[in-house]
Amino acid sequence: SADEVKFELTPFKAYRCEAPAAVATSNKKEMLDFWYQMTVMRRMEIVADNLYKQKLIRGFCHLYDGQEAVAAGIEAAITKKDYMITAYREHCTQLGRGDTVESILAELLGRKSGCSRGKGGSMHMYYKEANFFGGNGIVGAQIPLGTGLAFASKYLKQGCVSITMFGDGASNQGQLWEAANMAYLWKLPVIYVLENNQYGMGTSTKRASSNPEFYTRMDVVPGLQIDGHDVLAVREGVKFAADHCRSGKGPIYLEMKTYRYHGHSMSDPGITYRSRDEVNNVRTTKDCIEKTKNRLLQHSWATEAELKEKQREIFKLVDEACARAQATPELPAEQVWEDIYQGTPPPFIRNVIVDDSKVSA
Amino acid sequence: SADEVKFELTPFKAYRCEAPAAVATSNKKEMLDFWYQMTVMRRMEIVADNLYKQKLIRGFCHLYDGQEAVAAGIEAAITKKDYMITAYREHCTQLGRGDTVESILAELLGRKSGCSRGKGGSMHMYYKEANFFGGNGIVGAQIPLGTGLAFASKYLKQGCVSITMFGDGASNQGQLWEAANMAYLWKLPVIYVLENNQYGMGTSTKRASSNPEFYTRMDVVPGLQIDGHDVLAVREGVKFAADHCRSGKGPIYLEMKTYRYHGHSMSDPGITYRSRDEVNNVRTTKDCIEKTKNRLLQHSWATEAELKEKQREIFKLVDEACARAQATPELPAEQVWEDIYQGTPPPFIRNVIVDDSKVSA
Amino acid sequence: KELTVRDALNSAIDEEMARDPTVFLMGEEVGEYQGAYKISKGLFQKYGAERVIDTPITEMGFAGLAVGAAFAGLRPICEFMTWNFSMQAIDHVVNSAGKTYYMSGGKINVPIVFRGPNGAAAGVAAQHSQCFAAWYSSVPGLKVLSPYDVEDARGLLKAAIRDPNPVVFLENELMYGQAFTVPDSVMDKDFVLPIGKAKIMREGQHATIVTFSRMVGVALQAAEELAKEGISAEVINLRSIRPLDRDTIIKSVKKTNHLVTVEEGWPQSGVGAEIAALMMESEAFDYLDAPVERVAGVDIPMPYAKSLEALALPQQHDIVRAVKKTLARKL
Amino acid sequence: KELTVRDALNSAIDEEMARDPTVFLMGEEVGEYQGAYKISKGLFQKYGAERVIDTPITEMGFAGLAVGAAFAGLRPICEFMTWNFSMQAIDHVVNSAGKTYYMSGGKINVPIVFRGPNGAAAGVAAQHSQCFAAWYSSVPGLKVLSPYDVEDARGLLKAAIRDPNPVVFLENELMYGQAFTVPDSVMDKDFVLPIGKAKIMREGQHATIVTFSRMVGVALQAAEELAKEGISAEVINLRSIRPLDRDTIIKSVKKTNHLVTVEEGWPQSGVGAEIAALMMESEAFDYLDAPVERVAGVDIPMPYAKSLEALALPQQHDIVRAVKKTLARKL
Ligand SMILES: Cc1ncc(C[n+]2csc(CCOP(=O)(O)OP(=O)(O)O)c2C)c(N)n1
Ligand SMILES: Cc1ncc(C[n+]2csc(CCOP(=O)(O)OP(=O)(O)O)c2C)c(N)n1
Ligand SMILES: [Mg+2]
Ligand SMILES: [Mg+2]
Repeated sequence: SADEVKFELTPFKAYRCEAPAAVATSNKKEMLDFWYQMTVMRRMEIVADNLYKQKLIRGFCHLYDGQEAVAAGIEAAITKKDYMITAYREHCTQLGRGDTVESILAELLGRKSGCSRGKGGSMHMYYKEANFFGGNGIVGAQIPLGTGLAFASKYLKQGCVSITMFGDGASNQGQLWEAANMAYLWKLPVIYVLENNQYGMGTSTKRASSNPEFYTRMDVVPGLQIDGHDVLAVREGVKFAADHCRSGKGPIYLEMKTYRYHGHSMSDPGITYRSRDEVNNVRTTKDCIEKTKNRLLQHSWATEAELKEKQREIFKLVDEACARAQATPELPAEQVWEDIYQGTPPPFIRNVIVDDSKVSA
Repeated sequence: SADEVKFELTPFKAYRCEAPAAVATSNKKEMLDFWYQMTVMRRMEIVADNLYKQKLIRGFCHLYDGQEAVAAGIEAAITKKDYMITAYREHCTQLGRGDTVESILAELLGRKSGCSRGKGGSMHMYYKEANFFGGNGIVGAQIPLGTGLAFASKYLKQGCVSITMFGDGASNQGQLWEAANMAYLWKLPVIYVLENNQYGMGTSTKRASSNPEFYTRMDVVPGLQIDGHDVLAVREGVKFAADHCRSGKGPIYLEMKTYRYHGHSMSDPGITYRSRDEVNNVRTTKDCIEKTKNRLLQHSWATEAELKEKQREIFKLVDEACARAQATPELPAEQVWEDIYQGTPPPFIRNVIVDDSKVSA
Repeated sequence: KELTVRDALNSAIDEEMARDPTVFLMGEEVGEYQGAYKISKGLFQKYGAERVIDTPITEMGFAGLAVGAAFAGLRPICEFMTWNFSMQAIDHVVNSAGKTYYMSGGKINVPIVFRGPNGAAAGVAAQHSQCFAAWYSSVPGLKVLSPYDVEDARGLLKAAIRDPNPVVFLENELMYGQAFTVPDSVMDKDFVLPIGKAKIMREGQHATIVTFSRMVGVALQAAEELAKEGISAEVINLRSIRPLDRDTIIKSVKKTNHLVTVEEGWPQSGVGAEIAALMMESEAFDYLDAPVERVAGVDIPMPYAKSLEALALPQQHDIVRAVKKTLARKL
Repeated sequence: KELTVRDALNSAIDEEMARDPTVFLMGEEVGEYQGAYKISKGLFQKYGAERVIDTPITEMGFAGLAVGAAFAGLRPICEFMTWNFSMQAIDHVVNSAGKTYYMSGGKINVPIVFRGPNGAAAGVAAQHSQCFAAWYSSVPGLKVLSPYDVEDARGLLKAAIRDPNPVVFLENELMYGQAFTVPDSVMDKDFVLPIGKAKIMREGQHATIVTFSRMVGVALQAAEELAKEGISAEVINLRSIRPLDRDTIIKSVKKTNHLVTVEEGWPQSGVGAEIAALMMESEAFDYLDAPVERVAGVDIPMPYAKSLEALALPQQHDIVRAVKKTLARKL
C-alpha cells in the first residue's frame, strides 16, 4: 500500500545459507494489527495468571508473555494451510491460529466449551481447522510429530510447510537429531523453530547445551538466528525459511532469541535462577509490544492516546471472554467416557468399581 | 627397540582439531603381534560361521571379519584399565580385551563355560576383568552407557578413557546426540568410535545419514577420520584421542573407515544391497591382515612360509578351543533361576506352571 | 488356498495400499531390503520409494514422524523390526498416538498401525525376546491385536489399517513361515475381521484355554493331545487384547467351568492376570469349578542357550498339565 | 519426630550420600534449582556439582549414562522429574539396567535407583498422570518399590540405594507435603526396610485391602469409616511391588476371607490383576468367601477438568463400597 515503510532489523546470523537482508517493509495497518494481536495475547496470559492464582486453573500453566512476537510474526509469514505444532506453552499459538480467547480460557478453566472440551487443559490445545496440532506435554515429542506433518505435506503434494516449535531445553533432545536427519535426507518442508527464551525451566542454555549458538548446531541443516523480540524480523525470517522449504531444499532451523517474563510454570517464581534485573532489563529494552508501539508512534500511525484507548478495549474484550468462559459448565460426567476411540466406543469401559462400568450395546 | 621403522599412514581427516601426523613407528614384534591377533580373530569368526551353519549357534550372530584392525589397533593404544563398550558385533572385542577363544565360542554354543554362562549368547559378552561392558543388542544403547563409564572415570578420578563403539547405522540415533552433549558439557573422557563399515544392515550410509562424513557431525565435538583397515592408523588415532581425553578436553569422535566381509548377521547373504565385486575389491585392496602381512614381508620381519606356518598353528589352536568348547555342557536347568539379582535370589520365581515355581527359604 | 502368515501379512498390506493411497509403509529395511523378515517383499518394487520408506535406525524419530503424518490424515503402517525396539519409541506410541484423541476432546484422531514381531523368537536372548502384549493393552486409546494364523493376519491387519485409531499389531516371528489353508473368502480384498472379537478355534466341553498369537497353535496341539484322553478343551484365540472380548471368554467358562490362560510373556500383571481378574469380577466366577490356571513365560529374562530357553517358555505339555490340574481340582 | 515425605526422601538421600561417596544424584533441576519438587533441597549446596548433577532435558541420554556409571560401580540415583518422562528412557531401565545381570551370567550388576513421582498428580491431564507400577513390576531383574509414608520413604529409599540391583522407586507428588510422626528409630541413619516385605498398616478381621502409595492413606480412611459401621478392615501397604510379598497377602486373606485391591493406575493387567491371579493360584483361594474386588483408575486417559479427574480416580467411598460389596457376597 501507499504508506509502506522500510524498517531496519537486527541482522540475521546465518549458518550454511545466505542471511536474508536485515530490512522489512510494513505499513500502518500491518503494524497496528501486530500490536493488537500481541496485546491481546499478553492480556490473555495475564488473565490466566490471575485465574491460576484464584485456583480456577489447575496443574501446570506455562505463560507466553514476552514471546508474543514469535507467534505473531510466524502467522504473518505463512497461511493457515501450513502446519504448526509446538509444546505446552501454546495458549498464544492457539490464538494466533485463529481460536478465540474464550475457547482458550474455557479450556484452562476445564469447561465443556473449551477447545479440548476441558479434557486437555493448558498443555493440550489444538486447532485442526487451521492445521495446528497442539500442544504437547512431553518435552521434544512434538519435533518428530511436526516432521511427520511435513512428511504428509510432501506425500500429499500440498506445498505446505510445517512450523515445528520447541524450546532451548527441548533442543538437546535426541528426537530433534533423529527427525532433522530424516527431514534432510528426504527434503521435508519443515521449519524447526527454536524459541530460545534462555532457560529450560531453571537451567540456562549454557548449562544445558554444549553449543548455545543453536542455529549452527544441526550439522547439514541450514540455520538462522533471528531477533525474536521483533515481529518483523520473525516474519522475514520465517518467509525466508518457508521459501527455502517450498523450493524443495528440505528443513531449516530458526533460532528465535526471545525471553519469557513469567516463571517456567505457575509454581516457579522465576527469579531464583535469574535476577529481577535481568527480567526488567529485557522488559524495558527489548519488549516486543513496546517495540511495535514505538514504530507506530514514530511513523505517526497512532498516538499514545489512541493506543491507550485500544488497549482498554482489548482488556475489556478479554475480560468479557473470561466471564463468558467462567459461566460455562464442565463436561457432564457421562462424557468422561467419550473420545477414547474415534467411531468405536469401547464395548466395556471399566470404572473404578467394576459394577459402575460403562457397557455399550 | 632397535628395529623401529616409520610407516606412512593414510592421512587423518580432522574436524575441530589438528590432525595427528600420518606416520607411525613400529617394529617386528609389534607387527607380528598385530598379525597374529587379527588372524586369530578372523579364524574365530570363520569357525563361528561354520558352527552357525551346522545350527550349533542360534539366533543372531554378527561377525567381525574385515574390521579386525579396529579392535586390535585400539587395544594397542590404551590399557585394560580403560573402559570399553560396543554393540552386538563384539566377539573380537571380547577377545581383544583378553578373553579366550574357548570362552567366546562356548558362549556362542550356549555352554556353561561360556563367558556369560550361555545366558547371553552372541550379543551379550562381557569381560569385566578388563573393563569391557559388552555387547548390547539394542542399537545405540551402548552410547550413553559408555558415556557413563567415562563419567565414572572422571568421578573416581581414575584417569581412564571410555572407548564407546557403535556402527554407522547407530550413529543416527538421538542417544548419541544426547550423550555427546553431556560429555562435552561435563568434559567426560569418552572416545566415540564409529565403525563405519558402510552399511547398517542393508542400508548404505548415504541412505541413512544426512551427512556421511561422520567425523564432522558432532557439532562442537572434535573428530577424526581414520583408515580403519590399517591397525597402525587406528592405534595412532586412538592414542591421539586418548591424550585429548586425558588432558581434560572432553569427548572426541573417531570415524574408522572399515568394512565387513560377512552379511549383517548370518541370515543376510550380504550381497543384495552391495555387489560381490565391491566386497572382493575391499578384500584385495584394503584387507587389514594383508596390509600387515605386506609390511612384515617388506621389512623381512617374516617370510611367506613362516606366516603360513604360524597361520596353521593359529587354525589349530582355534579348532582345538572350539572342540573343547563343544565338549562342555549347557548350564544345568536349576541355574536358569540364577543371576536375576545380585545377592538376593527372589523369594518366589514363578514358573510356567505355578506349581513348579522356585521358592527360596 | 494355502499360504504362509508372511504372505498373508504381505498381501494385506499390498491390498490396503492399493485401495487407499494414504496408506504407506515405513520402517527399517522395509524397502530395498524388502523387510528384515520379508513381510514387505515386493512392495517397494510395486509402490516405490514414496510409499515404502526405508528409515534410519531411529525408532523414536520415525515412530514420532509416522504419528505426525497420521495427525495430518495419512495412514502410516509403522514397522518395528521387532517390538523390542519399540521401547525407544514407546512414548510416541502411548503419549503421542494413544492419548491424543482424548486429550483433544475428540478433535485429532490418529489412524496409524504399529506392527512387527513381538515376544520370543529362537535363540535371541533377553533383549530380543520381550512380549509387549500386557503393556500396550493396558493403555486406553490404543487397540491391541495379535494374530495367530493366516485368517487373523489378513483380517486383523486390514481391520487395523482401516481403523481411524492407533493400533498396536503384535506378530510372531516364528509364525511367519507357517502355512495355513484358507477359504476364498479370506482372500477377498475386503476381508476384514471385527476388532474386539475373539475366535473359538476349537469347541470343547471340559475346559477353556484362552490364548493368543503363536500359543494358539500350541494350545490346539495340547487340546488334540487331551482329546485322546477324552478331555474336550475349548480353545479361544483372543485376536484382540484391547478391547478384550469379555463376552466370549465368560460364555465359554460358563459352559466348561474351567479356565486356563496361556501366554509367552512374563506372568506378573500379564494378560493372564487380567483374565484371572475378569473371572473374579464377572458372573463367570460362579461357574468356575476350579481356580484359573495361568500358563506363562517364566519370570526371568530370556536365556540364550537352547535348553534354558525351552525351560523359559510354555510348551504343549505345560498346557496339558494345566488343563488336567484344573479338571482334577474340585471346589 | 514429625516430618514430611519430602523431608524423609531428602534426608534418606542426604544420609546415603554422606555414608557412601559413590552415591550421587542426577536429573533435571536436581541441583541449583534444588529439585522441581524440592526433594533434593540443600544437597547441591552440601555436596557440590560433582555429586548433584543437573542434566539437560534428555532422559534417554542421562538415564543411559547413569546406568553406565553403575556398570563401573558407582551408585547413581537417577531422578525422573516425573515417571511419565521415563518412557523416553524406558529402554535403559529395562534393557540396560534390568537385564544385564542375567545376560552377563552374573558378571555385571547394576546398582542404580531410578526415582521420581509416579501416577496422577492434580490437574495435569493425560500425558502427566500415568502409573507405571504394573509395567516395571512385570520385569524380572528390576525391583520396584513404592512408599506411602515417612517410614516407607526413608526405609525403602535407603534400602534401594544400598541394593546392588536396579530399583525403580515410585513416589507420589501429592504425598510430598504430607507430614507423619515417626519414632526415633526411623530417623536412624541406618534405618533400612527389607525389600519384598509388605506392611500391615491396620489389622482387621473382616476384609483385606491391599494397596500401595497414596492409596494407602485413602484405604486407611476408608477402613476408619468402615469401622464406624462395625466392619474391621485389614490394610496392607505393599511397599514392594516386585518382589511381591505373597505371603503377607495370602496370610491376611486366610484370616479375613475377603480381598479388595486398590490402585490408581489403569485396571487392565494392573497390580490388582496380578493379585487377583495370585488368589487363583495360591491356597488363599480356598479361603475366599467372595471374589476379589478391584478398585482401580478408570480405563480412560486422564482428563484435565476437576470434576472429570475426580471421576477417574478411586475415592474413599469407592473403597468403602467395594469392601461392603465383597462382604455382602456369599459364595
Ligand atoms: C520428556 C520430558 N522431560 C521433562 C519434562 C518437564 N519439563 C517440562 S517443560 C521443561 C523445560 C523445557 O524448557 P524449554 O524447552 O526451553 O521450553 P520453555 O519452557 O522455555 O518454553 C521441563 C524440564 C517434560 N515435560 N517432558
Ligand atoms: C533399537 C534397535 N533397532 C533396530 C535393531 C535391529 N538391528 C540390529 S543391528 C542393525 C544395524 C546396525 O548397523 P550399524 O550401526 O551400522 O552396525 P553394524 O551392524 O554395521 O556393525 C539393526 C537395524 C536393533 N537391534 N535395535
Ligand atoms: Mg526455554
Ligand atoms: Mg554399519
